[in-house]
Amino acid sequence: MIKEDMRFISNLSFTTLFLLGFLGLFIGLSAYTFYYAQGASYLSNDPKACVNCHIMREQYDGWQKASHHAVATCNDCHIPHEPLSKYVTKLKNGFWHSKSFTFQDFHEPIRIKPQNRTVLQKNCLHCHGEFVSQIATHPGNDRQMLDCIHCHKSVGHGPG
Amino acid sequence: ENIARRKREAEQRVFRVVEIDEDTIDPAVWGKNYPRQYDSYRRTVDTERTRHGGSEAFNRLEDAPRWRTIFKGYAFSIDYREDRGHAYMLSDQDITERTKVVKQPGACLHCHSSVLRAYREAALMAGVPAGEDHRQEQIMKGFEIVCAMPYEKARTMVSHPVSCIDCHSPETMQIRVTRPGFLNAIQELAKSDYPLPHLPSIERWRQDGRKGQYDVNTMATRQEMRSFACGQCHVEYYFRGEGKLLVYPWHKGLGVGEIESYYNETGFHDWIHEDSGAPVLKAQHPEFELWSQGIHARSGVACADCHMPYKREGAMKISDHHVRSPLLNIASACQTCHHYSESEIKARAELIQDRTKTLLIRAEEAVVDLIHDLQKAQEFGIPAEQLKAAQELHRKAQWRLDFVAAENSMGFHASQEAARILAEAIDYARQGQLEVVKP
Amino acid sequence: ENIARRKREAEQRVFRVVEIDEDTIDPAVWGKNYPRQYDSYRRTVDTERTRHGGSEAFNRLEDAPRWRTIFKGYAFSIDYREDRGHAYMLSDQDITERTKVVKQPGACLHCHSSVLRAYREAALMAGVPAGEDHRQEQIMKGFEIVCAMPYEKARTMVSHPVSCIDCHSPETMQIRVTRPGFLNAIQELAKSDYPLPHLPSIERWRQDGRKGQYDVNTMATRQEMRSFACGQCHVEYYFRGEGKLLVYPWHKGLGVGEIESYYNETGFHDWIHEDSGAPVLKAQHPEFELWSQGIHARSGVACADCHMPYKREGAMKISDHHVRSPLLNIASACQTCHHYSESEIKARAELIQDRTKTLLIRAEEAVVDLIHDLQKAQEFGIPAEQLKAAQELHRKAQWRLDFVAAENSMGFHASQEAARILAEAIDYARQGQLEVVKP
Ligand code: HEC
Ligand code: HEC
Ligand code: HEC
Ligand code: HEC
Ligand code: HEC
Ligand code: HEC
Ligand code: HEC
Ligand code: HEC
Ligand code: HEC
Ligand code: HEC
Ligand code: HEC
Ligand code: HEC
Ligand code: HEC
Ligand code: HEC
Ligand SMILES: [Ca+2]
Ligand SMILES: [Ca+2]
Repeated sequence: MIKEDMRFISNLSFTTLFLLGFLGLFIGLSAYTFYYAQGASYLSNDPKACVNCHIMREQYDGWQKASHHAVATCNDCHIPHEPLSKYVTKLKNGFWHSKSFTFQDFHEPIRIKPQNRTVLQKNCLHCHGEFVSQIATHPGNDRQMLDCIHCHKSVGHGPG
Repeated sequence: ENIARRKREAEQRVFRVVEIDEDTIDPAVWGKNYPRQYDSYRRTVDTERTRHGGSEAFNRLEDAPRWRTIFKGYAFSIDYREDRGHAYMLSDQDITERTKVVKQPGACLHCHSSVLRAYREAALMAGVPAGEDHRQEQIMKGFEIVCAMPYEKARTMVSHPVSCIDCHSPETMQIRVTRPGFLNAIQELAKSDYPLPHLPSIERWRQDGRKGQYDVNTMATRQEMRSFACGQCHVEYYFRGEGKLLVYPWHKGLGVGEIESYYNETGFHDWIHEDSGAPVLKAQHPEFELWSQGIHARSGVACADCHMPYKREGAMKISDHHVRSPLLNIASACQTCHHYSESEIKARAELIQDRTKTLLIRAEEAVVDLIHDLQKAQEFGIPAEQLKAAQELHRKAQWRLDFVAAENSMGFHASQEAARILAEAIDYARQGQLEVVKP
Repeated sequence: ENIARRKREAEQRVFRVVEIDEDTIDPAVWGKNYPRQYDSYRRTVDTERTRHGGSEAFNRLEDAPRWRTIFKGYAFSIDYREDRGHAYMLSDQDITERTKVVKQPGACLHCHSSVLRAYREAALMAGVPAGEDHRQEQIMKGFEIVCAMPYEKARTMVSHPVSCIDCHSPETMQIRVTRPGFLNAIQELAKSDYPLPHLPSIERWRQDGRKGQYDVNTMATRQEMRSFACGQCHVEYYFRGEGKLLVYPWHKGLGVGEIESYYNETGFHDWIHEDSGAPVLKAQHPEFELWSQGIHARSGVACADCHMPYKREGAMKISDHHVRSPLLNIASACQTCHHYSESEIKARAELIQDRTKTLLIRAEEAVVDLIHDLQKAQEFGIPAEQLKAAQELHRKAQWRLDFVAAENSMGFHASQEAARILAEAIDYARQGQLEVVKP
C-alpha cells in the first residue's frame, strides 16, 4: 500500500518534472519556430509573412487568384480590427500555429476554426456592413446571423 | 469611391413610413416601408416557362393524359395544373374545377391565403379571449374552426394571397412561422427518432434532453427559418377526420416510407380508385420532404437561398421576393456557390430533371398497366378477396409515383432519392400485375 | 528544425540515382529515383474493408448467393471476389477458379500485368522492325498476338502487376496511356457523336473538324490524363471474335444504353444463361463509364484526385500511390474540396451507397424471379419461340443490374444514374415475368 503511494508520488514528480521540461522545450522550440519562420513578420501586414510556412502556400496561391486580392490582405480578413483583440488573436494564433507546425500534429487539410470563423465574419461586416445592413447583424450567432461564407466561400481563396 | 457612395446610400436606413402591426395584411402597406421587397414580391405575377417547371399554369392532364387514368375517381382527374407565382394562389384555388366538383373544406385556405386574421376572428367569435397575449391561442383555435367550415363560407373571410405578415414579424421583420399545420407537425417530427442532420436545432433539442416542446420560432437557426418559412405550405398533407383538421404526416419522419407507414397505421386513404378499386393515396407538393433528402439540405442550403436569392439594389442587399424557378435566375440563385457558366449549371440541373422524367414516364406506364389489369380482372369476375394483394401494391406504387410527380422540382431537390422512389414505384406496380395473374 | 528541414527538402529536386528506360519494368528500380511514390505504391498490399468496398477479397457469391443464380452457366458463378489492391492483380488472376474452369486467352493480361515488354517481344518475333521508332507499332501488333494466345502461355511472358512504366514515360515521368485497348477505344469514342462535356480535349478535337485521329497522349489535358490512366483498365470490355481481341465497346458512347445497343448490333453475348436460356451480357468494372455520368466527372474531378490524392511528405507534395478506397483516406481524398468533417463526408458517401444497395437487392430479386419463371416455363414445355420476348427482357435486365453491381463504387461515382439504371433493370425483369405468363 505504502509502496504504491510512494510509487504514485515518484510517478507524480516524474510527470511534473517531465511536464516542466517539456514545457521549457516546447516554449523554446516554438520561439525558435516563431523566429525562424520570421514570426515577427506574423505581426506585419504582408501576406508573404504567412507563406513563410509552406503550409500556407495553398491559401496564398488561392488568395492571389481570388476576387479580394486587390482589396484585402490576410490580416484584413483573419485578424480582428479592434486594437486589443487584434494582438491577442495574433499572439494566440501565432502561438498555436507555431506549436502545430513544430509538432506537425494538426489536421490536414487545414480548416478554419469556429472562433476564427467568427473573426472572419466580423471582418466581412467591417467592410460590407452597411451594404448588408438589411440582412446581417450578429456575427457568431447562428440564430440571428447568416454565415457570409455559406454563399461567398470563394472570396478569399477562389473557388475550389 | 464605390464603397464610399455605397456607404452614403446605405445610411439612408430603412425608416418606417407607416406603422404596421399584426392586423396589417395588405402588402401594399408594408411596401411603403420596404419598397424594394414589395416590388419584387409583386413580380410573382410573371409567367415564364422552363423545361420542367416555371410559372405557366399549363394543364398537366393534357400534357400527360396517363394522369387521367391514374387519378380516376378523384377530383384531380378533372383539373390539375402546373403551379405558378404566389400572386395567383388564391385566385387559382377559386377557379380550379376541384373546388367546384367536390365540396372542399376551409382547410384549403391555410396555404392559399393570408389567413391569420380570419383565424383570430373565428376564435374570438368562439369565445377565445381577445388581445395580443392570446394571439397564439386565437390562431390555433381559429385554425380548427376554419378547417371545418365549408370552403365557400371560409373563403369570404380572406382576401389576400400569402402576404408579408405570414412570414414576418411586423415589429422586428424577423422571419417567422405562423402556420398551425407546420407548428404542430414540426413538434411531432422533433419528437420522433427520425434522423435530421439537416436541421441542427432539432438535433440539438433532442440531445439536450427533449425538454418541453421544440419551439421553432425561438429555437431554429436563422438559416433553418429560411426553409421553414416555405415548409409552412410546400408539404404533403391530409385532412384528419370529420373536423377536416389539416395535418402534415411527419410523425414517423420525412421519408416516403415513413409517411406511408404513418398513413397505413392511421388507415387513411384519399380515394378509392375507380378502376382498380384500391384505397389509394394522393401526394401533394412534398417539396420540403424531398428537399430534406437531398444534398443541398444536407449542406445547409435553404429554400430561400435558391428561390429568394439576394440581389443588389443600389447600396442595399435584399432578398428577391420574386419567388420563382431558380432556373430563371441562375446567376443569383446558383452562381455564388457554383462557379460554372449559367449554361453549364442549367445543363446539370436539366440532366437531373431529364433522368427523373424518363423514370417518371416509366413509372406512370407501370401504374397505368396495373390499373388496367385490375380493372379487367374485376370485369372478368375475379373475386375481390383475390385482388387485395394487387390493390395493396397499387396503393404502394401510386404513393411513390405521385410523391415524385407532385413534387415540383422534377427530382432536382434530391436527385438520387427521387430515382430510388420511382424504382420502387415501378417494382410495386409490376409486382401488382404479376399478383393479378397469379394462379 | 522542422522548417529548416522543409526548406532544405523543397530545394532538393528529384535527382536520378539510376537510369530507367522503356525496358525497366521492375518498380523497385524506379523506386530508387522516386522512393516516396514507390513506398506508397507498395502499400497496395494492405487489406482493409469499408462498408461497401475496401480491399479485402471476400467472396461475393457467399455475400449475396443470388449471384450464383444470376451467373448460372458462367465462370463467375464459381468464383467472384471483391477486388483489392494493385499489388494482387496478377496473383489474383492466377488463383481465381475462373482461369481454371475455363480456357482463358492472353487478353486477360492486358489489365493484370505490366505487359508492354511482352507485347513488344511478341511483335519482334512476328517480324515487326525493332527499335524505339517502331515502339507503338510493336505494341499494337504484339497486343493482337498476345490476346489470341492461351492464357497459360502468355502468362509466362509477364512477371509484374501494373508498374510505373504502364502509366509513366520513363524519360519525362509524364503520365501516359499505354494500353492498346484504351488507345483504340478512345478513338472510336471521339469519332462518335456521344456528348462528352467532361472530356474537353475530345470536344475540342471534334469542334476543330475531327482531323486525323484523336491522339490521347498528345491532345488530352493533364487533368484528363489523371483519369485516362485508370480508364486503361477500369472499363467494360469484351473479346472480339476468334482472335480474342480485347475491345472496349464505346463506339456509340459511354452510357449503359449506348453500350447495349453496340452489343446488340454486333450480336454479342457473353453466355447463354443455364436456366433461362437467354443470351446474356456480363458487365465488368465499368468505373470509367459510370464515373463519366456523374457530377464529379462533370466538375473535372479525376480518378486520381480521389484515389491518388496529393499527400504532403515534409515540404513535398506527392501523389499517394497507395491506390485504394478514398473512404479510408477522407482527409486527403475529399476534404480538399468538401469542407465538412470526415464523419459527415463518410455519412454522405455511405448514404448514397446504401440507397444504391437497397435498389441493387431489389433488382437482384427481380432478375432471379425472372430466371426462375423462365426455367419453370421451359420445364413446363412452353415452346422456345414463345419465350423469346421474355429472354430478350432478361438480357436487358441482366445487363443493367450487372452494370451497377460490377461497378465497384456501389453507385457513388454517379448516384442518380446508378439508381436510374437499376430502376430500368427492375422494370425489364418484372416485364419479363409478365411476358412469360402472357396468354
Ligand atoms: C477576403 C477575405 C480573405 C483574405 C484576404 C484571406 N482569407 Fe484566408 N480565408 C477566408 C475565408 C472566407 C476562409 C474560409 C474558407 C472556407 O471555410 O471554405 C479562409 C480560410 C483560411 C485558412 C484555413 C483554410 C480553410 O479552408 O479553412 C487559412 C490557412 C487562410 N485562410 C489563410 C490566409 C492567408 C495566408 C491569407 C493571405 C495570403 C488569407 N487567408 C487571406 C478569407 C480570406
Ligand atoms: C509558423 C508557421 C505559420 C505562420 C507564419 C502562419 N501560419 Fe497559419 N497556420 C499554421 C499551421 C501549422 C496551421 C494549422 C493549425 C491547426 O489547424 O491546428 C495554421 C492555420 C491557420 C488558419 C486556420 C486555422 C484556424 O486556427 O482557424 C488560419 C486562418 C491561418 N493559419 C492564418 C494565418 C495568417 C493570416 C498568417 C499570417 C498573418 C499565418 N496563418 C501565418 C502555421 C503558420
Ligand atoms: C478590407 C476590406 C474588406 C474585407 C475585410 C472584405 N471585403 Fe469584400 N470587398 C471589399 C471591396 C473593396 C470589394 C470590391 C469593391 C466594391 O464593393 O465595389 C469587395 C467585394 C466583395 C464582393 C463582390 C465581389 C465578389 O467577390 O463576388 C463580395 C461577395 C464580398 N466582397 C464579400 C466579402 C466577404 C464574404 C468577406 C469576409 C469573408 C469580405 N468580403 C471581406 C472589401 C473587403
Ligand atoms: C439548391 C437550390 C434549391 C433549393 C435549396 C430548393 N430548391 Fe426548389 N427548385 C430548385 C430548382 C432548380 C427547381 C426546378 C425549377 C424548374 O424546373 O424550372 C426547383 C423547383 C421548385 C418548385 C417548382 C418551381 C416551378 O418552377 O414550378 C417549388 C415550388 C420549389 N422548388 C420549392 C422549394 C422549397 C419549398 C424548398 C425548400 C424546402 C426548395 N424549393 C429548395 C432549386 C432549389
Ligand atoms: C401560405 C402558403 C405558402 C407559403 C408560406 C409559401 N408558398 Fe410557395 N406557393 C404556395 C402556393 C399555394 C403556390 C401555388 C400558387 C398557384 O399555382 O396559384 C406556391 C407556388 C410556389 C412556387 C412556384 C412558382 C412558379 O413560378 O411556378 C415556388 C417556386 C414557391 N412557391 C416557393 C416558395 C418558397 C421558396 C417559399 C418560402 C420562402 C414559399 N414558396 C412559401 C404557397 C406558399
Ligand atoms: C399544406 C398546404 C396546402 C393546402 C392545405 C392546400 N394547398 Fe393547394 N397548393 C399548395 C402549394 C404549396 C401549391 C403549389 C405546388 C403545387 O401546385 O404542387 C398548391 C397549388 C394548388 C393549386 C394550383 C395547381 C393545381 O394543382 O392545379 C390549386 C388549384 C390548389 N392548390 C388548390 C387547393 C385546394 C382546392 C385545396 C384544398 C382541398 C388546397 N389547394 C389545399 C399548398 C396547399
Ligand atoms: C444565402 C446566400 C448569401 C449569404 C448568406 C450572403 N450573401 Fe452576399 N450575395 C449573395 C448573392 C446571391 C449576391 C449577388 C447579388 C447580385 O449580384 O444581385 C451577393 C452579393 C454580395 C456582395 C456584392 C454585391 C455586388 O455585386 O457588389 C457583397 C459585398 C456581399 N454579398 C457581402 C455579403 C456579406 C458581408 C455577407 C454576410 C453578412 C453575405 N454577403 C451573405 C448571397 C449571399
Ligand atoms: C413566403 C414568405 C415571405 C413573404 C410572403 C414575404 N417575405 Fe420578406 N423575407 C422572406 C425571407 C425567407 C427573407 C430572408 C430572411 C432571412 O434572410 O433571414 C425575407 C426578408 C425580408 C426582409 C429583410 C431584408 C431582406 O431583403 O432580406 C424584408 C425587409 C422583407 N422580407 C420584407 C417583406 C415584405 C415587405 C413583404 C411583403 C410585401 C414580404 N417580405 C413578404 C420571406 C417572405
Ligand atoms: C448556398 C450554396 C448553394 C447554392 C445557392 C446552390 N448550391 Fe448546388 N450545391 C451546393 C453544395 C454544398 C452541393 C453539394 C456538394 C458539395 O458538398 O460540394 C451542391 C450540389 C449541387 C449539384 C450536384 C448534386 C446532385 O444532385 O447531383 C448540382 C447539380 C447543383 N448543386 C446545382 C445547383 C443549382 C442548379 C443551383 C441553383 C438553382 C444550386 N445548385 C444552388 C451548394 C449550393
Ligand atoms: C469524387 C471522388 C471519386 C472519383 C473522382 C472517382 N472515385 Fe472511385 N470511388 C470513390 C468512392 C467514395 C468509392 C467507394 C469506396 C468504398 O466503398 O469504400 C470508390 C470506389 C472505387 C473502386 C472500388 C474501390 C474499393 O474499395 O473496392 C474503384 C476500383 C474505383 N473507385 C475506381 C475509380 C476510377 C477508375 C475512377 C475514374 C474513372 C474513379 N474511381 C473516380 C470516389 C471516387
Ligand atoms: C493495368 C491495369 C490497371 C490500371 C492502369 C489501373 N488499375 Fe486499378 N485495378 C486493376 C486491377 C486488375 C485491380 C484488381 C486487383 C485485384 O483485385 O487483385 C484493380 C484494383 C483497383 C482498386 C481497388 C483497390 C482496393 O483496395 O479494393 C482501385 C481503387 C483502383 N484499382 C483504382 C485505380 C486507379 C485510380 C487507377 C489510375 C490511377 C487504376 N486503378 C489504374 C487494374 C488496373
Ligand atoms: C479491361 C481490363 C481487364 C481485363 C481485360 C481483365 N480484367 Fe480482371 N480486372 C480488371 C479490373 C479493373 C479489376 C478490378 C475491378 C473488379 O474486380 O471489378 C479486375 C479484377 C479481376 C479479379 C479480382 C476480382 C474477381 O473478379 O474475383 C480477377 C480474378 C480477374 N480480374 C480475372 C480476370 C480474368 C480471368 C480475365 C480474362 C478473362 C480478366 N480479369 C481480364 C480489369 C481487367
Ligand atoms: C496506375 C497508374 C500509375 C502507376 C502504376 C504509377 N503511377 Fe506515378 N503517377 C500516377 C498518376 C495519376 C500521377 C499524377 C500525375 C499528374 O498529376 O499529372 C502520378 C505521379 C507520379 C510522380 C510525379 C509526382 C507526384 O507524386 O505527383 C512520380 C514521381 C511518380 N508518379 C512515380 C511513380 C513510380 C516510381 C511508380 C512505380 C513505383 C509509379 N509512379 C507508378 C499514376 C501511376
Ligand atoms: C477536386 C474536388 C473534389 C474532390 C476531391 C471530391 N469532390 Fe465531391 N464534389 C465536388 C464537386 C465539384 C461536386 C459537385 C457539386 C458542385 O458543383 O459544387 C461534388 C459533389 C459531391 C457530392 C454530392 C453529389 C452526389 O452525388 O450526391 C458528394 C456526396 C460528394 N461530392 C462526396 C465526395 C467524397 C466522398 C469525396 C472523396 C471520396 C469527394 N466528394 C471528393 C468536388 C470534389
Ligand atoms: Ca410552376
Ligand atoms: Ca475493393
